[in-house]
Parts: sequence; structure tokens; C-alpha cells
Amino acid sequence: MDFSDINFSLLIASLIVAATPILLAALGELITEKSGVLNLGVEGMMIFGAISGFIVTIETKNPWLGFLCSCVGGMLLASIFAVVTQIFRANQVASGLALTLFGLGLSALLGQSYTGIKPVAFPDMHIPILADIPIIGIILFQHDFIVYFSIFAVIFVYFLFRNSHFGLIIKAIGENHDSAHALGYKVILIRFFTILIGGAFAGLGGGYLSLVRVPQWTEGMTAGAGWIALALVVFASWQPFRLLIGAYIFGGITLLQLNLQALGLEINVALLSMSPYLVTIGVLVFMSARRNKNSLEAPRSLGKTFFGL
Amino acid sequence: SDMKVGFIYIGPPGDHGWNYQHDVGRQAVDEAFGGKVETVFQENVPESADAERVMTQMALSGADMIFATSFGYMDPVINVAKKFPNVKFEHATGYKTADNVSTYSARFYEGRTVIGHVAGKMTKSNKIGYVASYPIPEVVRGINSAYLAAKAANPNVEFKVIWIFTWYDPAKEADAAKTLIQQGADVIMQHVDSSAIMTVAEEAGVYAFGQASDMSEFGPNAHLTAIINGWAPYYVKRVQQAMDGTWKGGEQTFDGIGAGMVIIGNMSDKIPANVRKEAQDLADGIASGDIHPFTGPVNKQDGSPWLASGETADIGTLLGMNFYVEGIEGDIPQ
Amino acid sequence: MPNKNIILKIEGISKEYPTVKANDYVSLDLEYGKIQALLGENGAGKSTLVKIVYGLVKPDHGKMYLNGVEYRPKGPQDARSKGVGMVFQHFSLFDALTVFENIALGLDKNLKKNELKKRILDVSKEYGLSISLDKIVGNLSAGERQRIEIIRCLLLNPKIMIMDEPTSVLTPGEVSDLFSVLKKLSNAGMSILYISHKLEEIRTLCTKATIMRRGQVVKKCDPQNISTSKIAEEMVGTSFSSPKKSKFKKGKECLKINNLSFKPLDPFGIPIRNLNLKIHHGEILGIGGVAGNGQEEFLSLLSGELKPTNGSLLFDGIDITKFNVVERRNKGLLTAPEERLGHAAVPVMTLTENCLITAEHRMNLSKKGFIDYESSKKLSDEIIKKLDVRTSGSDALARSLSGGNLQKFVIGRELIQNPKIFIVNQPTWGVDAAAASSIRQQILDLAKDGAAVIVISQDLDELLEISDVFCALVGGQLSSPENTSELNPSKLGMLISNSKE
Amino acid sequence: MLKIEPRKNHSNFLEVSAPVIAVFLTMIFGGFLFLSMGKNPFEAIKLIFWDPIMSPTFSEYSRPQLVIKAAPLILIALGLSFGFRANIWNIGAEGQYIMGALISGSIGLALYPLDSMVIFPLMILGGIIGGVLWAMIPAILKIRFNTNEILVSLMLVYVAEQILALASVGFLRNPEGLGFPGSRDLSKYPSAANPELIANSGIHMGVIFSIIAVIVLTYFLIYHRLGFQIKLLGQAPKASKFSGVNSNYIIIFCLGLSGGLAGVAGMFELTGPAGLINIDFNVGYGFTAIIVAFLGRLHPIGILFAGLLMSLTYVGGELAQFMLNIPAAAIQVFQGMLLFFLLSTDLLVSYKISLNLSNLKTKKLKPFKK
Ligand SMILES: Nc1ncnc2c1ncn2[C@@H]1O[C@H](COP(=O)(O)OP(=O)(O)OP(=O)(O)O)[C@@H](O)[C@H]1O
Ligand SMILES: Nc1ncnc2c1ncn2[C@@H]1O[C@H](COP(=O)(O)OP(=O)(O)OP(=O)(O)O)[C@@H](O)[C@H]1O
Ligand SMILES: [Mg+2]
Ligand SMILES: [Mg+2]
Repeated sequence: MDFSDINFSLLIASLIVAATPILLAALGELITEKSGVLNLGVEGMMIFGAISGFIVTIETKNPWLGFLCSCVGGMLLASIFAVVTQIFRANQVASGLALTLFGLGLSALLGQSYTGIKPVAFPDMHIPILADIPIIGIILFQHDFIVYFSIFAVIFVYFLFRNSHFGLIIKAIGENHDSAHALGYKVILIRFFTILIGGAFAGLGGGYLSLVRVPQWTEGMTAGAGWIALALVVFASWQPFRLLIGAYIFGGITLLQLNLQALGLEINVALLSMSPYLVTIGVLVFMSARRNKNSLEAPRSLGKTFFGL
Repeated sequence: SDMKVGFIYIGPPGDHGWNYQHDVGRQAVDEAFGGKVETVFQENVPESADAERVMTQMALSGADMIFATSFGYMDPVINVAKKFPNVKFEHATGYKTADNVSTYSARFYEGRTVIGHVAGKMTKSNKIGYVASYPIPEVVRGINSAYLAAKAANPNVEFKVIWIFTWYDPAKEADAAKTLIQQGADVIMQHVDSSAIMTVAEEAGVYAFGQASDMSEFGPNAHLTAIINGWAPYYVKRVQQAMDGTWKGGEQTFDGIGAGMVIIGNMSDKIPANVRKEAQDLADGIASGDIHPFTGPVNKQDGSPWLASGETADIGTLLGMNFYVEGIEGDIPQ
Repeated sequence: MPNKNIILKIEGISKEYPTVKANDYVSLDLEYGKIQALLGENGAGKSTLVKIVYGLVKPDHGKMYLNGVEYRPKGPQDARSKGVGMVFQHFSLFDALTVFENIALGLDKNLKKNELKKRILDVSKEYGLSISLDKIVGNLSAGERQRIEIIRCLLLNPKIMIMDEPTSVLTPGEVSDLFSVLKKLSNAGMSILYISHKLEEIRTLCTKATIMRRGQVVKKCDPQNISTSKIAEEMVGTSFSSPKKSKFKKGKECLKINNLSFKPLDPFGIPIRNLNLKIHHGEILGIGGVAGNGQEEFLSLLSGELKPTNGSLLFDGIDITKFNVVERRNKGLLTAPEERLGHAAVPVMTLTENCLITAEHRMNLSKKGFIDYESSKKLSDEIIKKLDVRTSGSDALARSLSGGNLQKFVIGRELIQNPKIFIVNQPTWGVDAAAASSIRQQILDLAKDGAAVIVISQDLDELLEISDVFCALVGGQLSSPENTSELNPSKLGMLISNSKE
Repeated sequence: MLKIEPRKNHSNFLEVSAPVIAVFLTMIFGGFLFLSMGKNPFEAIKLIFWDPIMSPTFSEYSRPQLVIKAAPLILIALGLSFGFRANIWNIGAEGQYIMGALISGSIGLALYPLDSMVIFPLMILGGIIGGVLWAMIPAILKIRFNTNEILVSLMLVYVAEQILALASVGFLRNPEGLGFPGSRDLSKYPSAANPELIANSGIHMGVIFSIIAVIVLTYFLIYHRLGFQIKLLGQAPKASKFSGVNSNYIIIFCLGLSGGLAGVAGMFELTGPAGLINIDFNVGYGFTAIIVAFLGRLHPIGILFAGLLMSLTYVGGELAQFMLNIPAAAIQVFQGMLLFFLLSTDLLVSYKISLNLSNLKTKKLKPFKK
């Protein structure tokens, strides 16, 4: 065993890439949940975003257009959820699960003739000067646009909920939809909007998976990433920067176990393959156990249907 | 048509791997017999009670012959075959037969010996990465045969194995390949099904091999050669026999390079000519039976002797192989 | 043509809900610079009417004119921009947000933070409404919350301000503060439409009143020239007898509360501190105080829904501190919480099923864990008959009953089980005067038969009318008990004004 | 504008007909889906909904198959429905199904080749215990730490899948299986087998068990105190507390019931139709059962029909696949549609939907009554 085989700056750089899909999806879900809507269909929206972006990239040879369409794809699926839960007032848990099932099926259907094709490469953007800084440059400044975007999105969402009037309205609706309605805010409309935003982010996360991380299309390729994203939102207790840290930890655990294996360490592979899920549970327990501290951030009407039309 | 032949696949035929090659075989049957044979297939059939039902329904719908193309279909095939004595069953990679059930499998380890040699010669860092699926004899055998060949070609070679406990998860395969590359491996071998590893290798500028089918389109520079599953000749032959009335149940086919069931793909011109020739000679030798990939002296990982000098491995040990040969580091997960 | 003095004219407004006609051709004129009252029993349609004016509810028929121009608000934002502001009956505040954020949410313009802060401070100084901007609203008292609502409304410089029962949760001191603000505003030319049940208040504040009953306007009058009992009769539509209290016979000790304390898990919950109390058989103890001072927690601690952090309960000599809800009920300790729908009863269950909620064990409605729906239905029929509950029958869903009728059912369900002690929170809240009087009579009869009763209420008149002993619950602490006969309204007011702030 | 208003009482007619409407809408939209793929929609719908029951070629075999495929779905959905009624969301039944099969399988394999009458009952017990234990993890974490059971139960599915893989290539691997993954075939081990009860039908004990479960749980839900308490907790948590319902007890009960039923479903599937433990032993029954539970409106009788309907879409879907070459994914989309339509038509039961013309009416001022 030779630990010098592990290049830590490369490891960190690649865990950032590995975490980007769940970070994006979780960020979208955070916005949705802040408005009081629990959408369990992240997995479905992600995979649909993955195939939408992939098809468009293959057909147009333009990955930028592909990413745009993965957002649109995610939003399309989210709009089904929005109609069913906001207009037909269906149970959000059941609708979210249905969305996941539907998204997995629909993406597999659309993707049938797209397996085994390689998309146009999406280039890294080395930030001038900064990229050449030793270690830091490799870790932070030699990524592609979507990675930078995801980090900016985290900062943006932080300020959205901290300083902006619109963020305040979203928070208010998630806190107490009846009061918000009484003040004249369009609860259903704004929730419709946040559900779509959630869909767009999840779709983008999926698109990143099929266009950059793997990069190719295969059925069911999200392989549970959407569920990890959901867990992350709770983990982060609805705070964007904690979300960023959480996503990188999750990405890190997966890569670390692969690295230890490659070193030939005597480790229990099956146990390590379970570790991301076990760690998620552990973190959930930890966060829920100290609920008082973070309870102000938890949207109080999360998952509740708004009936006052 | 005179005959209806059904195929059941474990995954989608568009996977460019295991199922894809079986579907290539099915299409070869279509082509070989024109309108005389009708083929039908069902994808994504789980290896459970569902397989039994799908085969029964196929038989009920009038299929005369059914190819079940995954190991897990073994018991369902035997059960359904009992109910339909007039339908002919062919089961891939299993070991149970009956009057109307034959099995077929390929000696993929022969191919792995050839690409192991190429890998040993091509590595500059002397580190070869290996992405493995499940710790079963088939996969362990592949690792051992590749290692022995690589070691013979390059005594300094070192294997890094990552087990990912799945046959097919592109994101995980890609992560494993990236990890191996970051740890210095410059040739990646794989015993998992997707082409994600090839894509990663191309991007990182290292080498890799096609699995099950030629994957050069995913990595024109990375792709050295491929082990291709060649089912088509076997399928055409067996269907022909069924039509002629010469098909027999209870047969067990275990063919390799010699019979064309394992095909070494086109060799990239990145491989020096002399190495290409060595590899070709190796393949020819295996095909003719002059060379056996497991020929002693070989010790087990713990140093205990396995094969004495000149001794070749018996089929039983090969089929149940559950140990690394000497020189491979790490453990087979249990 | 339009009267120059009339700022808002409402003509023939109707609004029908599936179950009820909430407004039936309602017409009303609001004059410049006047404080005008809108009266009516619960469910008369007052809130519906003002929600229509505020643009929150769309009327089925009818027209409104603002300054002589037709006024049809598209929504609250539109109403606010046209100069109509509203302070809600149930606060439209957000507990987890700060005072500042709550105020910002009530404004439509996106002002700069500092500019808005300055304006808020200006307004609060001008009207003497002091608040601190960075506190979390969930931790504030009802009076403070009321101030936020009013400031939020005033910041928009409205020409009309609607106040829906602003005083129901205020202490007498807070009420008089509010009244001086309202008088100041009306002197400055603002028109105020004021809804309240408290007729004395109306008489001191308003010069004009509109009385509604079952969605219709039944009378317009000057409240200063008409007696409160006459107004009450107009509101209910009939005259009714007030309950008769018989002489109080003090029995042996029933319940003893020792040092009861409770620390809530919920960050906005009210802690209960070192509560001591004794109550005897045949005694009615009235607990007064403004909602949100621990009433709910107190009842839940007695019913067993909450576990105290400290202290003990002695019931007929037995320590019941460790008893759960069912065990306490089986011993004869019955309760009726304030919230009817969702707490005392389940809206989407039938009355038969709602019977089971508290009566299963005591009334033997189950055998070996299996429920006997026949008996439950019989019991439910009996309750309906005994308390004159107006409903289609025991198979009706609880939510199909009117508030007052459901309240009768919920109280009847406990009374029919012959409690040894009965603890009730807001027994006549949202119940019309005739029904309220009959419920009070039932409570008096229960005590006459030897049970102990604790009545928690915000209605001080009610407590004065029926209770033998009185305490005030303020900020989770109980004042020492006083004999009701020795109290007068102003003494009571002082007791409960001692509110947490 | 669409106007949606609550009904005074539930509509009993729509309670029954809403699912039928949903199925019809799915047929129509599914038909368009098949049409867009160049398939004959009528033939596809006929293959899915009609042929498994009525066609002379398939029905004799398919009819019992419908029941066999439905049995685990019904069993799991029954358990889940109790929790869903109480707002306890176990979506990890798939993991409990796996663990039930693993524990019962381990018992059977440990005792191989002992011949005894007690082995099969012991394995049933093992199946229940496996499922219950796995479900107790989210239950206890929820009670103790208020942890979200949706996420925990789901994470545990992935953990169970890893254990399953480990078992099939490791400690439960058939020693006579030449090293191939997978356990011994338990259906060939008479003391552990769950044989077919009617010759050539494939109908096994699990089918009987699920029918009994439907009857018992219907009675239980309606007449037993716990059934009432579960409804109470789901519809009004505060009222349930007031009534004296111990919500922790209900959480344990609901998760335990659903885990136990999922585990025993895994056990019957293992010893009957599947025969052996393998890497791909689980095929998603635990997730599909969630749909079945909602399709059946969380009522045992409804779930019985929903399970059969779902099983029809599988068995018929397979026919449509190899007869018409319709891909498996299309069938999954079809099933997704079914659930969306079902959830949406739910609104009809407690709400009235009408066209709101009041905006037009306000313009005409009606004369005063008085
Ligand atoms: N959104 C609604 N849907 C159905 N019915 C409603 C709705 N809002 C109010 N109602 C009904 O309309 C009637 C009038 O209600 P409203 O709130 O206007 O009464 P109120 O006079 O303000 O009573 P309170 O004194 O209790 O505030 C009541 O019977 C009420 O149940
Ligand atoms: N949820 C509960 N919490 C606490 N105690 C309970 C609960 N349910 C039942 N009990 C207690 O268990 C005892 C037995 O319950 P119950 O009276 O329903 O029995 P039963 O089997 O119906 O008896 P019977 O045959 O007399 O009707 C009751 O006295 C009650 O105190
Ligand atoms: Mg009102
Ligand atoms: Mg009893």
C-alpha cells in the first residue's frame, strides 16, 4: 500500500465534479421546499433532464443547448407534479413517487436509440492566472462552466433568501400559506414557480451526469442520486452553504472508498458501498435530534396542501 | 415462417455490451434464414419468476426455440422446458441441461490473456487498473488470466482492482476508472458492461479495452482492442440444426477463440507492430490449443503452489475459481 | 348622486358558499373620518363582507363604490393600492420571521431596508406603537402582534382601515391604548370599519353600527342610543333566558395541582411555571386571561396530552401525574379543548366516530379492542337529542355542522359521561348567544350534581356569571384564587392585564 | 375559471367511479403513447387488458399468473396502506422485502438438508422478523430522534440491496453451484419449498396468505380500535393525542405491519416462484406496492383489485412487449400515467368542480330584494 498513489488535489477536484449533480438537484429542491412543497420526484426529474439534455446535444452537437434543454426537461416533468399537487391538490408524497416512476420510464423510452453514443465534449474553462496556482488551481479553477455555475447558484440562493423581497415571499409562503394568502400573495402561483425552478435545477443536475460526468446515456443512470439530493436538503437544514458542504462530503465518501480499494487496502467493499447511505441516515439522525436549533429554517407548511383558493 | 425463435435479455439490447451482442446474434439469425425464421425478443427480463412467465408466454405464443441469455435464467429454463418438451431451449453460461435444454458459454479468459499481454506491454507506469463487477469465478478468472499474461509480458507490472458490485452503472464505472487513473494507472481493463470507462480513458489520455463489443467509437485513441462476444455463428448453427432435426438437448458448449465465440477485435495502431504480432501469435496459439492461459508454475496469492511447472488448470478449478494468483494485491471481497 | 361624505358604498353584495349564504344582498355606507361598527354573531358574514372589500374574496353579485367610482379590487394588493387596509381577525403573521420581515411582507413596494426602517420608526413614534424590529414574531405577545398588523397597515397611508375583531386577544390596557390610536386616526380623516362582539366597546368607540344576521343586514343604528341587550337581541334574532346559578355547595377536595411546570419543545410554546391550585367538588373555577398565555398548555397538562417537566396532580386523593389520557379519563377527568375542528373533533369523521374519540372506554363502546359502532351511534343520537344539536343525524360529518352545533356536540359528549371533574377551554367561543346560554346552564347543572368544573375563558362576563372562584392565567402563571362574588369588572381587568411583555 | 369547492359529504358514487375514470383516461392517453410509437393502440390495449384474461392462447396460463404476480403486491400494499393512512410513509418496503427473504432463506439454507415439518413455518417467521427488524430502524429513529422515515426507509433499500449482493456471492452462495452467484434452489428442498397448491397453476401459499390478509385486515381496519386510531392519527394528529392514541405505538405498529408483510412476501416469493436468492432477487415489488396502495385508496378491498389491475399491466405488458415489440419502458410510463390520473381524480371525491361564471354575473346588478 502506498498512499502516495493518491493525488489529493486531483481527488478533491474530482469530488467537486462528482458532487455537482446532487448539489444542483438539492439546491432546486431547497427552493421548492422553502415554499412549503415537498417534491419527492427529484430522481425522476433528474433522469428526464439527463435524457433531454443528451438527446439535444446529440442532435444539435451543441452541449450548451443540451444543458438548456435538460433544464426544460426537468421543468416539464415538474410541471406535471405542479398541476397534480397544486391544482388537483393531490398528496405530495404519492405524486412525487409517481413522478419518479414516470420519469424513469419516460427517459428510458426516449433514450432507446441513444444508448452507446458519445456526446460532444463539454470543455473545461481554465480560469486565467488562477488556474495556474499550484494545488488550488487544480482543485478550484480548472472546471467546466456548470461547476462554476453550481457554486454561483449556491451563493445566489443564499442571497435570495437572505436579502431579497422575492425570497422573503417564498419563505413566507412556506412558513404559513394561509397568512400569505390573506396578504394577497398568490400561493399556488408562486409554488408552481418554485416547483418548476426545482425541476430546472434537477434537470440540469441530470444533464451534467449524462453530458459531463459519465458522459453517455444509460437507462436509470441517476442510480439514486435524486434521493441523496433529497436527504441533503434535510442534512443542510435548508441552508445553501451547508448544502454545498454536504454535497461535497457525499461525493467525497464515494470517491474515497474507490481510492482505498485501488490502494489494495483490506477493506470491506460491501460495507463501503453502503457507506454513503449509512452516513446519510446518520446525518439525518444527527440533524433531526437537534431540531430546536434549526427549526426556524424548516418550512412549517412543508408537504401540506393549500386548500384556500 | 417455418420457425419462431424467442430471445430473452437481462437488460436493454441497446447497452453496447452483453445484451447488444446477443441481439447481434439474433439479427444474424434473421439474416441467415430470411423469412423462414421469425425472431421475437423481450428485454429487461429479471432473473426471477418473471423469466419463467415470459418464456412460458413465448412458448404459448408458438415459439419453437428459446435462447435465454443470462446465467440467472437457469432454473426457470429447466422448469419451463419440462412443461414444453417440444420447445428447444438454449441457456447461456449455465450448467444445468435437460433433454430439450442445452447450454453454451464462452472462454472469455482466453481473450483476457491476449489483452493482458497487450496491457503489460503498453503500460508505462507499470500500473494497470481493473474495474471488476462481482467477486464470482468468472470475474476472478479474468483477473488472474490477464494478470498472468501481463506479468509475463512485463515483470514490473502491478494490478489495481476496484470492485463496484454492479454489472452496469455508468456513473460508478466512470468514477472507478477516474480513481484508477488518478492513482497512476495508464491502462484500464474492465469486467463491467458499459462503455463509460472507455470514454473516461479517452478523456484522460490512457488506454482501455472494449468489453463484449468493439468500443472504439467511444475512445478512438484509448481503444487498444476488444474482447468481442461472438454469439452469431453459434446461434445460426443451432437454429439450422433445429430446422434440420439434428439439434440435441443436453449438450454443453464452452468455446473460446478457436470456435470464434471469443473474438479479439481490431488492434489499434497505437500498439507497436511487434506487440501486435505477439498478441496475434498468442491468440492463434490459444485457438489451436498449443497454449493454455493457465499453465504452471503458478502459485496462489498466499504463496501456496497451485499449478506445477507445465501443468494446466483443470476445468473444475477454473469454473469455481475463488482465489487470486500470486502477485495480485488486495483481497477478493467476501 | 353619490353623497360627498361617503367614501365606500357597498350595494347588494352577495356571496354564497356551498353550505351557506354568507352574504345576502348586503348594503352599507362608510363615511369619511368615522369609526363605524359591523356587528353580528359568529357566522353572520362579517368577515366575508370585509374580505370582499379587501379583494380577498370575490362576490357573486353586487357592486362597490370608492369615492363614487366603481371599485372592484382584483386582490389585496389592488385594494391596498387604492387605499384600503385591513387588520385581520386571525393574524396574518409569520411566526418564524422577524418583525421587520413581517412588515415588509405587507408592503407592495420593495423599499430599501434602511428607508423602510426609518418609516416604521416614524409611524410607531407618531402613534405611540412601540416595537422592536429584530425580534422573531413567534415569541411576541398578542398585543405586540396586533401592533405589527396595525403598523403594517398604517405604512400604506390607507384612507379606509378595516379591523376584524382587533380586541378579542387584547388585555383591557392594550384595548384602551388601541382606542386612543384609532381616535387619533379618525380625527386625522381616516375611515374605520370596526368589527367586534364586545358591545360595550362599540358604544364607546362608534357612532354608527350595522347589525348582520345570517348574511343579511338586519338593522342600522347608533350604538350610543341603544342598549346592549337590545343589540344582542337583534344579533341573535330572539330573546333568550340567561342561565340560573344555584347556591354553591363546596364538597371535598377534587383536584390538587402541586408546583406544575412545563417547558415546551416548540420554540414558540408557552412555558407553565410553578402552578398551584385546589378545586373542590361542586365548585366552578374560572380561569381568565388573554389567549396565548398558556391556556392550551394548561388544559393539555391536565388532560394528559402533555407531560409536565415538574410537579404533581392529585385527583380524589390519587396521584395521577403518571396517568395517560385514557387512564385519567377512566378516572373521571374529562376535558374539552378550545379548538373544535381537528382537536376535539375530526372534521372528516361522522359524529358516531367522533363519539369514540373520548367515550370509547368510559362508555364501553368496544369489546376486547373491537369497536361497537351500534352503541356509539346510540350514544351519539343521545347527545344530539340532549343538547339539541342541529344536524342531519349521527352519520353526518363533523365538518358539516356549524361551529355552534359542533361545540354543543363536543361539550355534550363529555357531559354525558358524567365527569367527576370537567375542564373546558372557551366553552362558548363562536356560539350564538342562545346556545351559549344553554351550554352555561349545562355546566352549572354539572357542578350542582357535585362535579368540579374548570372553565377557561377570555370572556370575563361569562366567568363572572358562572364561576365561584376566579384566577387569571398570565404568561403561564396563575394568580391566587379569589371569590368571584368579591370581584368587579375593573378588578378583573387588572388581574389579567398583568400580561407578559 | 375552474371553481373547486368542498362537498358537504364525500360522494360515494365517485369514491368508486373515480378509479374507473382514471383507468379509462390512462387507456386513452396510453393509446396515444402507443400510437406515437407506431403501434396499433387498440391491439396494445387489448393485449394488456384483455388477452391475459380472455384470449384462448394465453388465458389458461395467465389467469393464475395474474394472481401470483399480484400476491406480493397486495401483501406489501396492505401493510403500507395502514401507515399511509396514519401519515407514516414507509417507502422502503423493497428493502424489507429483501431482508425478509434473506433471513428466511438463511434459516432454510442453514437447516439444509434436514427434513422437518417445522422448517417452513420457521422460515415464515424468519421472513416476518426480517421485514419487521428492517422496518424498525426507521420506526425507532423516528420515535427517538424525529427522523424522517421517508428518507431513512429509502436509504435502507440500498443498504439491503448491498447485503443481498453480498449474500448471493458470499455467505449464501450455493456450494454446489460451481461458484456462480446465487443460493441453493429452495423450491427444490421439500422442507423449505412453497409448492404450488393446484397442479400446473403455480398458485402457492403466498396467494392464500394474501387473500386471508385482505379479509383479516379489512375487518381489523374497520372494527378494531387500532384501525380507528390509525385513521384518527392520519386525519387529525391533535385529536388523536386528545383521544389518548399513543402515536409512537402506532408508528411501531404501522412500520412493523408493513415491514412484516413485505418480509413475508419476500419469503413466499423466495420459496415459491423465485426459488433462490440472487443478486437480482428483488424486482421492485416494494415500490410498485406504493402505487397499488394508492390505487386501492388505502382500503384492503380496493388494494385487492388494484393489485390485480397492476399485475394485469405487467403480465399484459409482457405480452404487448414481445407480440408488438413495445419496449418495457413504455409500460412503465403507462403505469406512471395511471397513478397520476388516479391521484388527480381523487379530488372529485371530496370536491365539486364546476365552471365559475360569477365574474360575468357580477356585471349585472340584480335588483334589491327588499
Ligand atoms: N371559505 C369558505 N368556505 C365555505 N364557507 C365559508 C368560507 N368562509 C366562510 N364560510 C362560511 O360563511 C359564513 C360566514 O362566515 P364569516 O367568517 O363571514 O362569519 P363572521 O361573521 O365573520 O363570524 P365570526 O364572528 O366568527 O368571525 C359561516 O357560516 C362560514 O362557515
Ligand atoms: N390507548 C390506551 N392508552 C392507555 N390505556 C389504554 C389504551 N387503550 C386501552 N387502555 C386501557 O386498557 C383497558 C382495557 O381496555 P378496554 O376497556 O377497551 O378493554 P376491552 O377489551 O374493550 O374490555 P371489555 O371487554 O370490558 O369491553 C382500559 O381500562 C384502558 O384503561
Ligand atoms: Mg369573522
Ligand atoms: Mg371496553
